[in-house]
Amino acid sequence: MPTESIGNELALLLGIAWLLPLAGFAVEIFGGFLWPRVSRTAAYIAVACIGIGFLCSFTALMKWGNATDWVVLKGTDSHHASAGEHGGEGHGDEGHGDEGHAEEAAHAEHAEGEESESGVHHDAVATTFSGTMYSLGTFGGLEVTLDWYIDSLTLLMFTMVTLIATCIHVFAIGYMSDELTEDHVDHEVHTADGGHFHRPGRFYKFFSYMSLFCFSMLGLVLAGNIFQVFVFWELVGICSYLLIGFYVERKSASTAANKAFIVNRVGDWGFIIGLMILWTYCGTFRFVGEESTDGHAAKPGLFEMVRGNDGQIDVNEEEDVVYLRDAHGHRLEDPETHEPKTIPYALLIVAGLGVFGGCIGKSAQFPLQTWLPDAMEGPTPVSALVHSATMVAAGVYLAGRFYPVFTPEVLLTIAYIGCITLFLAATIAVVATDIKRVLAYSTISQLGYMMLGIGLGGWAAGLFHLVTHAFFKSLMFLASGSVIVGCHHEQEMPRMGGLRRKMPITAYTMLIGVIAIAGLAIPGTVIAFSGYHSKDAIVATALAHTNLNPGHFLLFIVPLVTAGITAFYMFRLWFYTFAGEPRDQELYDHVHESPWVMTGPLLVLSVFAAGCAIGGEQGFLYSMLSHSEPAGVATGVEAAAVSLPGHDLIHDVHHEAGVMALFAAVSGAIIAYLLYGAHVLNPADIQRHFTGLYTFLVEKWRFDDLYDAMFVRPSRVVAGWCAATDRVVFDGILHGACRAAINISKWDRLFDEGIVDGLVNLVGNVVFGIGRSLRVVQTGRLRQYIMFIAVGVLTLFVLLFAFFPKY
Amino acid sequence: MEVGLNHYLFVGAVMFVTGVICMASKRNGIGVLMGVELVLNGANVNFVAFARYTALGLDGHVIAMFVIVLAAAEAAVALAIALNFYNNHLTIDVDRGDELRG
Amino acid sequence: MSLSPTFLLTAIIFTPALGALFLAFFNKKAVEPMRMTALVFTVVTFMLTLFLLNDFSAAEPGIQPVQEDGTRGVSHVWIESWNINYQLGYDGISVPLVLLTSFICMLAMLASWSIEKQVKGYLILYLLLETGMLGVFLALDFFLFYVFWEVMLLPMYFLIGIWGGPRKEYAAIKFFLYTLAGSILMLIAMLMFYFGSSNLPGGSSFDILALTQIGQGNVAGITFDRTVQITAFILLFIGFAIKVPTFPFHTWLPDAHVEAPTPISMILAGVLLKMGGYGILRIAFPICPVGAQYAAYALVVIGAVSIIYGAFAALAQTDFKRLVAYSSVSHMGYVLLGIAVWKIGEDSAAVGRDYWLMGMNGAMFQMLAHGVSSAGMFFMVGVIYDRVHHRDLNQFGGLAGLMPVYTGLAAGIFFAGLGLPGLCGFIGEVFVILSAWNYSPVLAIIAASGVILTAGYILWTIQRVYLGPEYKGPHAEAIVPMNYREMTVGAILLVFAIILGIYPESMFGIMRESMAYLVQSLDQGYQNYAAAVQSTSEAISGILK
Amino acid sequence: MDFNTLVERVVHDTTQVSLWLFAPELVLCVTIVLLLFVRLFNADRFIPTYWMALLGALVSFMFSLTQFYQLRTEVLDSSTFFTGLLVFDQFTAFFRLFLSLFLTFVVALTVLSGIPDEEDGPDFYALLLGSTIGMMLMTSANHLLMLFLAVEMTSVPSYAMVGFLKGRKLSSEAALKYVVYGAGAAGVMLYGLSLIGGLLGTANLPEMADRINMIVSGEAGMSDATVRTLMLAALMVLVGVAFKLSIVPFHFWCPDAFEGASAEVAGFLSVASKGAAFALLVRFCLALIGDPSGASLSNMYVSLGIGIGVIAAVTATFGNLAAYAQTNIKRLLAYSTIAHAGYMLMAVGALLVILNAPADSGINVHTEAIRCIEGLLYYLFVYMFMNLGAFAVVALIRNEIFSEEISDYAGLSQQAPALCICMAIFMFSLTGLPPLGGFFAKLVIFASLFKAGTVHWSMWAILAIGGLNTVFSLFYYIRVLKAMFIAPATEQSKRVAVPTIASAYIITVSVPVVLLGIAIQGLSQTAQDVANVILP
Repeated sequence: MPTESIGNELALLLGIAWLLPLAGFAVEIFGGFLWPRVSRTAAYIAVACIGIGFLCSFTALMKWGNATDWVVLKGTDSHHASAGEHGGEGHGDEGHGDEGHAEEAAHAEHAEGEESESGVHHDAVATTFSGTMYSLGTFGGLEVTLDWYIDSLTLLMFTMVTLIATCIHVFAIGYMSDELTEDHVDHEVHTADGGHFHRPGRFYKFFSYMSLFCFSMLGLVLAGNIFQVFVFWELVGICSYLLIGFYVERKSASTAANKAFIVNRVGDWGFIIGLMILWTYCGTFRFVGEESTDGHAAKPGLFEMVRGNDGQIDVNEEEDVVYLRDAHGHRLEDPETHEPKTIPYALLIVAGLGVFGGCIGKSAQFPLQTWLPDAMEGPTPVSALVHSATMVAAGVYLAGRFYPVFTPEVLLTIAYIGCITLFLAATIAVVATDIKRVLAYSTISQLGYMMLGIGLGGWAAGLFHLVTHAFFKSLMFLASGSVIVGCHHEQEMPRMGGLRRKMPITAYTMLIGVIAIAGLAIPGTVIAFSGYHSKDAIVATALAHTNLNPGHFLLFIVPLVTAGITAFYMFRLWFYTFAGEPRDQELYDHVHESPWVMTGPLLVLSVFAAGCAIGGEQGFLYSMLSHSEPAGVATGVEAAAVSLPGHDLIHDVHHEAGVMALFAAVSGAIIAYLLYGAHVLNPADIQRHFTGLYTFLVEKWRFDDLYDAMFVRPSRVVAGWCAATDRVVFDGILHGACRAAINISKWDRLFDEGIVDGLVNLVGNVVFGIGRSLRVVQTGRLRQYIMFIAVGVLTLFVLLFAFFPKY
Repeated sequence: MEVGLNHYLFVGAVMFVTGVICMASKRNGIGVLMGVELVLNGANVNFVAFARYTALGLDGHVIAMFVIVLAAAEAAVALAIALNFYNNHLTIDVDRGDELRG
Repeated sequence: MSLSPTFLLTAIIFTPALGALFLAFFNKKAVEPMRMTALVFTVVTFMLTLFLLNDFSAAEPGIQPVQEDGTRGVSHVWIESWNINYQLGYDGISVPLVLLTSFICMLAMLASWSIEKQVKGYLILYLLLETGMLGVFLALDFFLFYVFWEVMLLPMYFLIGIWGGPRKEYAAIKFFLYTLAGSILMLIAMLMFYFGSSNLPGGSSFDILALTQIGQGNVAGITFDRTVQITAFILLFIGFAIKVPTFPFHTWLPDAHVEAPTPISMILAGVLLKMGGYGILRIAFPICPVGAQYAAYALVVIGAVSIIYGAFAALAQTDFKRLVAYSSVSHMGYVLLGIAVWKIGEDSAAVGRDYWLMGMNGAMFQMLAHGVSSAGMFFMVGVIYDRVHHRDLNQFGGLAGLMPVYTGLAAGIFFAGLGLPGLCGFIGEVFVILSAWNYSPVLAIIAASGVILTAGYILWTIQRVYLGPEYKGPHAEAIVPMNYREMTVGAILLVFAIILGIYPESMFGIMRESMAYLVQSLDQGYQNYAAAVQSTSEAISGILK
Repeated sequence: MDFNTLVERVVHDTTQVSLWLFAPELVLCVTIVLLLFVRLFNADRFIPTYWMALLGALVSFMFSLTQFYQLRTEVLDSSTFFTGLLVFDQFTAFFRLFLSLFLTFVVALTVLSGIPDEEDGPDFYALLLGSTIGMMLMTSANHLLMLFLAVEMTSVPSYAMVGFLKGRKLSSEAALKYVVYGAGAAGVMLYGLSLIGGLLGTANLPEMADRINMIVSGEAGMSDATVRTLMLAALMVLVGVAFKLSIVPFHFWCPDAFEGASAEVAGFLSVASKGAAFALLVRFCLALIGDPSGASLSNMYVSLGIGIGVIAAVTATFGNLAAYAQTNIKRLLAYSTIAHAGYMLMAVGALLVILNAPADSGINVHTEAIRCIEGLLYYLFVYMFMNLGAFAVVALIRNEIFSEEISDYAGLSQQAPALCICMAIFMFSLTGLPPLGGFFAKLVIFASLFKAGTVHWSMWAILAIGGLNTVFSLFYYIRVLKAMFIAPATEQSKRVAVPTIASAYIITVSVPVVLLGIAIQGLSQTAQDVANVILP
């Protein structure tokens, strides 16, 4: 059977891709002491590591495809077939849910041929692979391990992450080149004597952190169990901390880094709670069961336990518990008591919410979104890699990966969280003027879309958007980085303008990103950038969902509207920055196009941003992704509370939704164009009709006023509210919590010093006091001493009489 | 009324108590020592009386003899110490010796 | 090379003492040779513990070495009239701690070069301290254990009292007093066991193994009844909890740590605190399973409170060392939490025993991890204190630029304390937390919230000390990069923090069987007790009918 | 039996039996006589008297050792001698050994510290040796007369020794207080003895228990009042002993006398008279109880034991608390002595309780009683070294810095490290910390208290108080060490150069303190054997 060997081969390749950056990190961090400050060696090593990683990942992807005969590309037919098969199984099990021969029969049906080592069986050919790397600890029947789990999603994520990371690393060679000096001057930091802060450059350190991050991120993707995800979850968090705080001298940077990590820890708290529940009730962290080499029943993984093999949660309505099942859908039993193993339904919800709590933190979802804009304190390549393309998307990735464990209630929560987030962030982005902050809010908003997609049952749609977003958003960040370098670290858009003439490559690659994120396309043709397809898929899911559950119509309306807002603010950004006249001539004069080392990656990324989703839902990317879709997603769920749309329903409304979304996006784009573009597109007119300028400006301004009154001001007000909410409420809560914590801890200290120590000291003082007072007895007077003899004898005698038993 | 054991014991007890009171009340060192003698002799009266009236027998007498000797020895030492005290304090008022305390 | 177990164990314990004796003959002016000699002796001790590790068989759950006649440990008559033996032995619980002790002592000795006052006395006391600590971990006779327990007290008093900071007297006496009070309670419990075991074939005994068998109801005819077990457990627990230390017995710790010189702080945090946890694992729980089960909830509560309380307290500190000290309180809370998550069902058998086992293992690992990370943290504080002679957190800053290597190592160590995956702190904490839900969801959630606070105070500390543009305190001119000696200590600690973090099996492998045996025997012991009670009450009701 | 036979028998008894058994005391007597002769003929210029005293003490020690060894190997049997006035058994021999060993050490210390000066040497050593003879008699007293004589013989020379620092106000005051207090206590004791002897009709200690049983069981027709009187009498005797032991509330003399006396004398008194008095106390108590199985007064004796225990607890607590506020090291050690008397007295209390345990209490009375006495003996033995050591350090340091104030000890560890380290050993041993002898001693006593607690709960309370006291006592012991080790030397502190021989002496004394905490078996077993002999 070649599957085993192919699984190991894949693991090896991905393992190399995963571990190389770690080796790179080690070499770079130590090499920093050996190499001169002006050496680029660290960068080359880092690029080499991640580049080889990309090659490995890509090879693995190809190998996987070959090994599976590219079953994913054989269209949706096979997929539907498999889905149907699952449905059939589901019915079969429903009839004989408790126990009995039907399951045996079902088991027989899935005989040898289907038994892949993964325990998850989509098709005749194994497409998912898993295995164990090593054990962290074994406690009786419990084992915590480091596993790997490879399916098409893993492979795609690997390829995507390594590709983007490679581009960003290359870009960073250029971007960070001002660190290549013995005497770096940080203009944002002022020393006590009023001068700027001087320090040696930290070029190598940047790349070592980046390598460490790549290692952590890839480990997160490769992880075969939820605990391991948590491990790398924390590691990416600390890398993010290090990178945000890269300019350690800047108070704002270190504060932002702290904020990022601590806010994430709040989410991780939920994550841990989720882990505790699952661990306690399921006894395993693994996604899928372990291989059964010796023919014994495999230990099932979490996915099978909760969802069985048919994607359904086996709920006992009376006791409100969920039966845990094995990979064949059999209910698990306690080996001694033969009681069925169950988990209370409520706890399953809590566990799902808990794990999702981690996702909220990492993906900067409402209400923990506040850290991400601040995280822009880091160098721009960091923002591109960590805070847009990969780490923040990890939350979405996890929500997708862990989908089988989420109950419908959790999914609805995810959807609503995503919905709130995407709207909130988009509105804020509208008023932001810092170029990176606009992108940051945009990132939050887009992550909200992904969450929304997953929460609505559009599993593949959400992850589809993840991948496309990674490309175009990293592209845009890099482009903005290029702008920032070109403008000598000026990030305020009002001071820019017209840059496209000075830096055309940056401007137009940026434009590609903007179009992609806006989701523009020409209907009826294949000309559609990636964002169109992915956002379209989400909106379609939302529409189908709303059709099923009219009560939750907001989940459709809001993202649709926000699609327009997205297009608006993104185009606004582009127009603001690149189009029109330079608003700061002095700045403009010094602007220059970035060197090739920076624009090259832009070009590469722009290709992917534009074309990675070619073919839409029939394309390679989507097919690959949907191949990893958990069982049961395709058929949807019919339930009294919330129904989830199946593929068919989504497919039915796809066209309709596409049109709506496109309309929204186009509207947004047009509005942006009218607001900013139109104004800027007429600079020549302004100069030519210098005398008629006033009238023209008035008209223009009236135009602006109109939109201002209709859109901008309300949206500014709303955004202001949101920003204020962000600042006052959420930051307020955070600061309040911090203050409270500090206050409590002060009390705590008072208690410590006052009460506990006080008691001890009190005892000491009392004892000492008694000792001192005892000195008074020792008067030094002989006659009193003698008296004491007599008194003592008498006293003792009296006591003797008082206490002795009578005879 | 015949004089019996209890009468002797009573005398002994009176001597003892007197002696103790004397020790505790006299400020003069010699007076205190006299109190000691009274106490010891109170006990001696007891011994002799017991020797006469109970099975203690000869032992009582012998003890009494020894005590007398001992009392003399003790008195000698005590007087020497009192003298020493007087040399240093120029008084034998025992209340004046109150430097050692606490 | 194979050494006789008695010789090896004795050599491990007394090599440092021998070193102390040896040092007594040095001229007190010969500072450098004395330091080197002391270092050599600590290194030799460490080597000997490696021999021990070599002799140790991880597959054997109980005490080792197993003699040919099946008895465990090595035993030589010490005080025959009291049936007290010089009984030593090791198992998967003590071996890692012995290794930790000799290891930390070696590193702390390297850190002791900063001591310049009365070096001779310092070194002698230091080595005596090591003897005491090693003895505690290897003794299997309660009396011997107690003797070693107290032996380490005396040098510690002087080490804090003479070489300590401004409030050294207060700190030293506080430390001494707390520990002495705890050990008096332990003494009483010890007597309870001794007299309770008088029906043993050999008469009353201090033999921990024999007492354990009695306590777990495995010896026909002798039991420690419920009252005895509960009383003794509480006495023992207070004694050990003071050492751990847990809320509310912890206030000696910040003072002692703050005033102690750096190497002593390292030993205090790295080894001494572990003696409390070890005592609970070796004595309090095994001998008093009923008492332990009775008090389990209180223990878990205390553990959780310690975690949160310590973290809050750390957050409020402005003294660097004090902050680290409070972090120890917080971290050691996990130990107690993990040990005590013993949930029983109606049939008095443990429910989810594997989770308890996990908690136990996690607690043990946390002890080791904390031994490395807290020793490292104190060392890092010491390095900067040696330069600038203050510890005010608000008067640091900018060290990252001035001492890059130091900052790198310190950040690594502090991240280990923060519980970052890949570093040692994570494994212990997270395993303990994961095991806790089975016992009490509410307490588990409370304990888990510690992760936020921990991140808060550690990151805030790093920001205030290492980050920022410039150093804000006095003696700026004294800030020079680490020397090689300091670098060695810091780097070794960090390396071990990483090794423990990514390959915890290295320690779990040693302790697994012993822990499983401990948990199994405790579970069985409690069931024995419950069965006995059951049969008694049935007999009584039978009579009543 | 005519008079001649009687005389013959007495002579025979004396010369053939008693004198050999009396050898240790006899040696001391001879030494005293020699000392006086030396004084008489002014020969002390040629022969330093301390050599003679040392020699006498050593020889006495050798005799004690031989006799003890002979008893252990059953060459000699327990017996009474001097017509039953004294008893000779392992208990006696043990204490003789103890006292003569201690005497040797004290003499050696006086040699080193130079107190007394050469002129007064013969007098001083005569007093010292005489007092020791008295103590030895106390341990072997078998008769009320002997009892009183021994106590007085111990006391009278010690009065003189306390006042031996001539020309010092404090010394004379201390002596006066001591003598008056001692005489008073002796008077009370004698009165009590007279009552006991009279009421029981015997002065022989071994006969007392039977007489008491007779009284109680009504055979002698004695009323309730008689028993009460008897108890009062016993109490009065105990007061006399308590004075020697400085038990609260009869301790008042102790701090004053110790402060006024020289450290050497204080050290001598603190250990030797305590040891002897405890021996006497144990003998007296055992004599009262007799064979516990037949005693019908067991309830009362349990109460007495509890009473003693309570007093012991009060004493220990009082001593420890009062020691806190002291600034003079001798005074501090005096209170420490009181406290330790309290600890040791606890063992006696436990002994009484255990001996009179009801049959159904389920304890092995004999074994546990042995443990009590073992605790006492072990404690005394360790205490001898640690307390003597502490006083010796005080004496030697006084010779250097001419001060006995704790605050003047600041920074001493730098100048006299050996002395200070030994002082640390003594102090920690006094606190009761392993691996020092004081720990095991305290452990045994606590163990016997614990066991006695199974008879009556109040012993557990006493045990708890004892434990608490151990913690409290740490404070003041450590104050001394703090001054020595931690406090920085002051400007005006004098140069200290302790002679090597003195350091060697202190180290010699400290070695047993450590050894007794490690090599426990020998003394522990011996003490158990000794206890086994005197217990019924």
